Amino acid sequence: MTRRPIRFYQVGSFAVGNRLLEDEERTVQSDAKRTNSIDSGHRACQGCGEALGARYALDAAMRATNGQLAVVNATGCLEVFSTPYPETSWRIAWLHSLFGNAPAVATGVAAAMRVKGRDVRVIGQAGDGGTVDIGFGALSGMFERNDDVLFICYDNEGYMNTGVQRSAATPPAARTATTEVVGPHPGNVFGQGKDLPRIAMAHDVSYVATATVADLHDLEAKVDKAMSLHGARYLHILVPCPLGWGSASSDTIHLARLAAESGLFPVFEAEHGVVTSVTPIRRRVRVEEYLRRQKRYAHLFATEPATDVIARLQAMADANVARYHLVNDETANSDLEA
Amino acid sequence: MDTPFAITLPVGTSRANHTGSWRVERPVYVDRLPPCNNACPAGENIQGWLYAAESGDYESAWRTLIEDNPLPAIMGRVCFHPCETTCNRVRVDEAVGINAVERFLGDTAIAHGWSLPGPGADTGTHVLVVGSGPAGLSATYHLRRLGHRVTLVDGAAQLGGMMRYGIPAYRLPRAVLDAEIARIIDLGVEVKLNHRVDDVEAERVEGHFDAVFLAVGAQIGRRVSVPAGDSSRIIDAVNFLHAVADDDPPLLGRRVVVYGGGDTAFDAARTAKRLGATDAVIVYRRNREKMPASAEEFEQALGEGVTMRWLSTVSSFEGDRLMVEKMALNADGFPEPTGEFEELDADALLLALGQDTDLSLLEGHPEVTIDHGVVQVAPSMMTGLAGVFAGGDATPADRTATVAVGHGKRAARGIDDYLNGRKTILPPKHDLAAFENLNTWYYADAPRTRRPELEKVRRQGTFDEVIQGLTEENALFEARRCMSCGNCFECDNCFGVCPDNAVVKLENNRYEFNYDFCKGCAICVAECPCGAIQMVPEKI
Amino acid sequence: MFQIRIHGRGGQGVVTAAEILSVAAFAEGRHAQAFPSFGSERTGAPVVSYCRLDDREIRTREPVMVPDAILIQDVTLIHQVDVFSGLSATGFVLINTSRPAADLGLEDFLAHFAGALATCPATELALEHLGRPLPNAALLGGFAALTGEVSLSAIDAAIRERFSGAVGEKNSAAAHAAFDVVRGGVSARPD
Amino acid sequence: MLAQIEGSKAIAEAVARCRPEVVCAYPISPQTHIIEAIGVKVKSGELAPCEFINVESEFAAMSVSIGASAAGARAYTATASQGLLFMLEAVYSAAGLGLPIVMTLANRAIGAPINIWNDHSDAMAARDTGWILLFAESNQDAVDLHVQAFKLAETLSVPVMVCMDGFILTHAVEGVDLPDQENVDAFLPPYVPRQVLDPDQPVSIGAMVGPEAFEEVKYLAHLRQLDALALIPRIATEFSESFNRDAGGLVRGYRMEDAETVVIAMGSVLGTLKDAIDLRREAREKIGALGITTFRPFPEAAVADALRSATRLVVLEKAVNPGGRGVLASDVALSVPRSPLSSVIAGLGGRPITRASLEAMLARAASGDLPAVTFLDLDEAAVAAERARLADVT
Repeated sequence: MTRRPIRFYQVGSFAVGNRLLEDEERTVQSDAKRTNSIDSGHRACQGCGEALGARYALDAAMRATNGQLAVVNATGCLEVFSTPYPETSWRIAWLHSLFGNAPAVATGVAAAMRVKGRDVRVIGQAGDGGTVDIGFGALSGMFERNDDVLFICYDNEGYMNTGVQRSAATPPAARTATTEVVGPHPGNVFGQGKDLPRIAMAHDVSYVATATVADLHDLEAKVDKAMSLHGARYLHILVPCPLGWGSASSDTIHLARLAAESGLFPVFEAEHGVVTSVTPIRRRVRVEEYLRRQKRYAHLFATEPATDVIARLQAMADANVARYHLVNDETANSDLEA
Repeated sequence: MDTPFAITLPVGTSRANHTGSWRVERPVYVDRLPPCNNACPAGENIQGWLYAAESGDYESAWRTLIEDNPLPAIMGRVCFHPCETTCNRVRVDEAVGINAVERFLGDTAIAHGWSLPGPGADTGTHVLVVGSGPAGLSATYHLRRLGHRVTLVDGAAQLGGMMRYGIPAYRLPRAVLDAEIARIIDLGVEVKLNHRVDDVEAERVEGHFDAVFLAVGAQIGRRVSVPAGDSSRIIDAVNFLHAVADDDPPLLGRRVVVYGGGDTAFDAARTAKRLGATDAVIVYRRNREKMPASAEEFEQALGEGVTMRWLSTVSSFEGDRLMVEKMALNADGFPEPTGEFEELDADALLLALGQDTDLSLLEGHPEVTIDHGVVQVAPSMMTGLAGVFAGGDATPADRTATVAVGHGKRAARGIDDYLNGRKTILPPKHDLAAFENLNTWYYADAPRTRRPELEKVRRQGTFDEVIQGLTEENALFEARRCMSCGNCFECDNCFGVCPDNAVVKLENNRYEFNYDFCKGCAICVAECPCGAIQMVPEKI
Repeated sequence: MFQIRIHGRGGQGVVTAAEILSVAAFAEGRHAQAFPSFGSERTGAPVVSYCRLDDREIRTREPVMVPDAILIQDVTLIHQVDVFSGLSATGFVLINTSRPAADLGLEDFLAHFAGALATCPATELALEHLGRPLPNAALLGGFAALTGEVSLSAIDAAIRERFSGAVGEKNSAAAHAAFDVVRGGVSARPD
Repeated sequence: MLAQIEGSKAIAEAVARCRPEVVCAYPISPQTHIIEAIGVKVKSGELAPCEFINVESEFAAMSVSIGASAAGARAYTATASQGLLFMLEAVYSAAGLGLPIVMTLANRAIGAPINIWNDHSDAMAARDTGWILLFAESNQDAVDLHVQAFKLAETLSVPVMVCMDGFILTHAVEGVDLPDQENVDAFLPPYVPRQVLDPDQPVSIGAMVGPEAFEEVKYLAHLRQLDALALIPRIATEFSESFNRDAGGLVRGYRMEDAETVVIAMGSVLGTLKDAIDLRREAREKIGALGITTFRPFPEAAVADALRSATRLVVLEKAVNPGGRGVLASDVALSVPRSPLSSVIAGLGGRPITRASLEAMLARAASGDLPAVTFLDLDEAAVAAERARLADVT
């Protein structure tokens, strides 16, 4: 694990900062002089997880690169809400071209910087649609060539920009505008999904990690780690979307936490295709606790709860727990027996 | 740079877009009342001094503490710490060891010779404080800080009241007691010992006192009639402890029975053990759940070999034969006689059935209301007699040293108001920082530091202090277990989690909202570990 | 303008032959244009390439419809493809074969043909000099001998430009050998 | 330096002398020889500092070029046909972002039915992208246009596509005067981007522009294209002065002096056409040709001026607007609305355009016998059979 353990201090390990921590023990976000890569005045919804995730990741990358960073953004919510003419929220060198080409554009930027002899690091970023669907070919190409780009997927599990439609990252049973709550199998189908972190690992790139906006120290450590390496790297950040998930705006971080703590979203990192560490579940919860807070799953908890569907989702979480060894006997504070 | 129209934009320009207009509710920073502070009879700002201690600045911590309570080394030993009972951390793992940190601060202050803040500017008024127990000492301290002259009188030979004469030295070493008392006296207090006040009004007039604070305590052991033979030794536990404190312990024999279930009963039993009793049996008429003694005392006493005889009353004591009757709790939880009797061997019977107050000094003042043996007081602690205030065990409240300290502070403020012709208005309390206000996810898992206990063997025959203090490392750790309920402790979460960067981090490590951009998502509220942010509706 | 069409099979260097021929002519100060017939054919399939030589700028881009010379790199094609299509009656034909022209079953064609036809065992020469059955360079030597449109030395230089080192050397040797064979054995030629 | 060289290799040489910094491509016939040749140059270090990136699609090729150009590098790529269509979204993006990328389009037909041979359908798909589209008549022309293209693109911050006929030019070996490095360096200064992705001077490139400014953005792009119409001839002149030969410009006439019939065409067919015209001139027909070098922006004024005394117009082109006429024919018709105009569609999918066919067509034109729309050298029997089959069905 790249994350530096913090000697016990109240909330030192989990909160953004703390007055008593040394600077290097604090997150970048606790720094009053952080970049604010994406600044105030953006037009994201209240409680937007993506705006948060982007600032978390990019501010950390800005620190890791001493500000020598260029970012390429795919089309999507993040792009639309951040740069409506005549205002941009970005405070960093930022380029947007298209929905499906951010990895390739990032490759081009990296190549140009190399040619120009500039030690400027490059991040490509997209939502899940721009990553796992329309940008997948370009991303796979970038991985395969081992271009010197960190690609970040801000995964909110659907096409939220266009009104909440299904993407290949939409979880089973979730309601979207194209997987409506109608018919014998309401919500999204149970498929294999497109597990991009594992697909990235199959490309044998130097670094693949997952993170959530609920664990800032973990997220920043992963950005740091990623920026310490060269070649193609991939960071997949879960960013809850109050609009698309039908959740309270205040619940964004909480839901990200529950996604991880339920096992539905495994948090881990891998180098050259091998998982090198996992962030263990601290207080395991049943998937219901996560699902119930989101209207996209409301149909599972109607008068007749869909216990079979919930059980399948729990099985997915359990499978993740088993695959990544997410439950450490010493840390697990499971209420699953209850 | 030559940038094309509209397609390329200069950075950070979105700050012109004031998204705060989207908001229907706004977050505001609040200070909620932590349950520890709320529960502290002395009104200590516990969260406040733990906050200072967390940084290792023990002097600041101590100075915050003594704003309310000048006796932290004593309280750190004898307080029954209701703060810990209500501590929100109980629901996470275990309560913060507030009492232990308090003692650490008190001891550290003594070790470093830190003095109390000097007296306030002389007001020219003079207050008589009767009784030098915790209430009297507390009042003296606070009155001096307010600039009032104080004459402190006590009927005993030494200052300290029940702290000296009721609490055994193994719980409260005399050096600690003396040090904290001396610090108060050093503020400039006229002390009269062995001075019993028989008539408060006469004393006031004679001494030209502008006000009086009565902190006479409850020093009279409550008696019951136990049929007993002439040779049977029946002693009030209060007197017994007083005598021990005067280094003149009575002979009790080897088998001692203590009658009662309060802390005094346990103090007496444990003291008897230390004086050489082989058997120390506590006879109590109800059961464990109903017993008022503190859990700590109970556990420690059992650890030292004190035994219990539950649901029993003493019915007679003849020679060395003590007869007890078995009791049974009725439906209301009250003990009722069963008619079954047992005999115990006993060389002495110590009665610890409660204490009464000697209020004879108030006789002749019908305006003073005395009810159930205690004097009734207003919120300012003033009795019915103008200028005469009362507190501590002599007034209706739990009879603990901490309550007394709190009374002393309140009375000092009441006296100050009185002397300045002000009406006493108690400050409004903040909303309680309930557990539900917290986001305890953020607190690192950390079990409470155990206070080391002396080996049980060593306790048997000595009055060495049973509970040892915390090392600095442990004290710091313990302080840092505080969740700072309801009060910002500068964790930067709000600053970090705002998707709109609408939280400004100020130079002093505090924060303010930039309502130009706050959209009112309330993530800061949800993710504030300590519940120090609240959403309030925007005025429409 | 002198137009050449080269017939062969994919993999035999048909396009390269046209290119080398154009380079040779170019070196002699002429305008030259070489281009393949663009197909999706793979190795072994019949393919065609073209070359034009002129003393003035060559502007036309049409395929060579009326060739002045035809080079046939693979004799098996003569009965599969209309290799003689559009050939000037007084043009040139050079066929890669070790057999005499009379044995090729071209009686019908020869009946109306007043030009010059030569055969040349280019594959054998290539095997001999190069060790590989690639007849194109050798045939170009034969072309120089047959038509006189380019000199053998220009062909030689173009071959060496195209193939460096030993490969160029050996191809050049094959071209020289073919040149000698053809000059000695042109089977039919007017005047 | 005069060289007998394959067109693709000549382009590679020319592009190399333009000192590209990032070259990215995905192979597609008939563009492959170009990028192969440049690939060798980059890999050998001859072009250092230069990156050659093999990508997984044309969409990525243009996207990499976008990133590289936006980050301040001189970017080059090449494609053809389906490749252009696959990258088309990015082609628009490059133009919209004002990135001076230069791309070679080795013109090829668009399927279905799939066809790898030459025509101009692919370029027509890019005609409204906001790119400048230049058409090469010969490999010499193609080489010279590439050198001018970089200068044009970087002066205007507009991408430029140099169209050259697939196979016919790309695979033709002919004599080309390759520009010397020294001359190119003098002609084409290093690329100084007007906007650049630079952490030291951060900007947001590629904003979302709504109704309040989108039309202005597009109008400005329109004006930029008009600027190009003025700049292209100036650059062509400058080029002639530097390299002592003519290339580029908007349009080029051939034997237009007294021409009554003028054939308007683009690309390599002009060569064959000129031969045909020479023959018709020998037959005393007053006939000339107008070659369109700059197809986008379409030089309406220059075309109108060149055609002012012509009485019969024939637009010969390798693309069709099905149900209408040729694409170029439409543009020409708009430039000279009062002239009678015949649209001749020829050479689709690699069908050879022979001098003989052109001569026959010109003869018909001269006699006023050419229909409004003609498909040259049709297999009438095949068409008739299929029409008959359709008639049965309908």
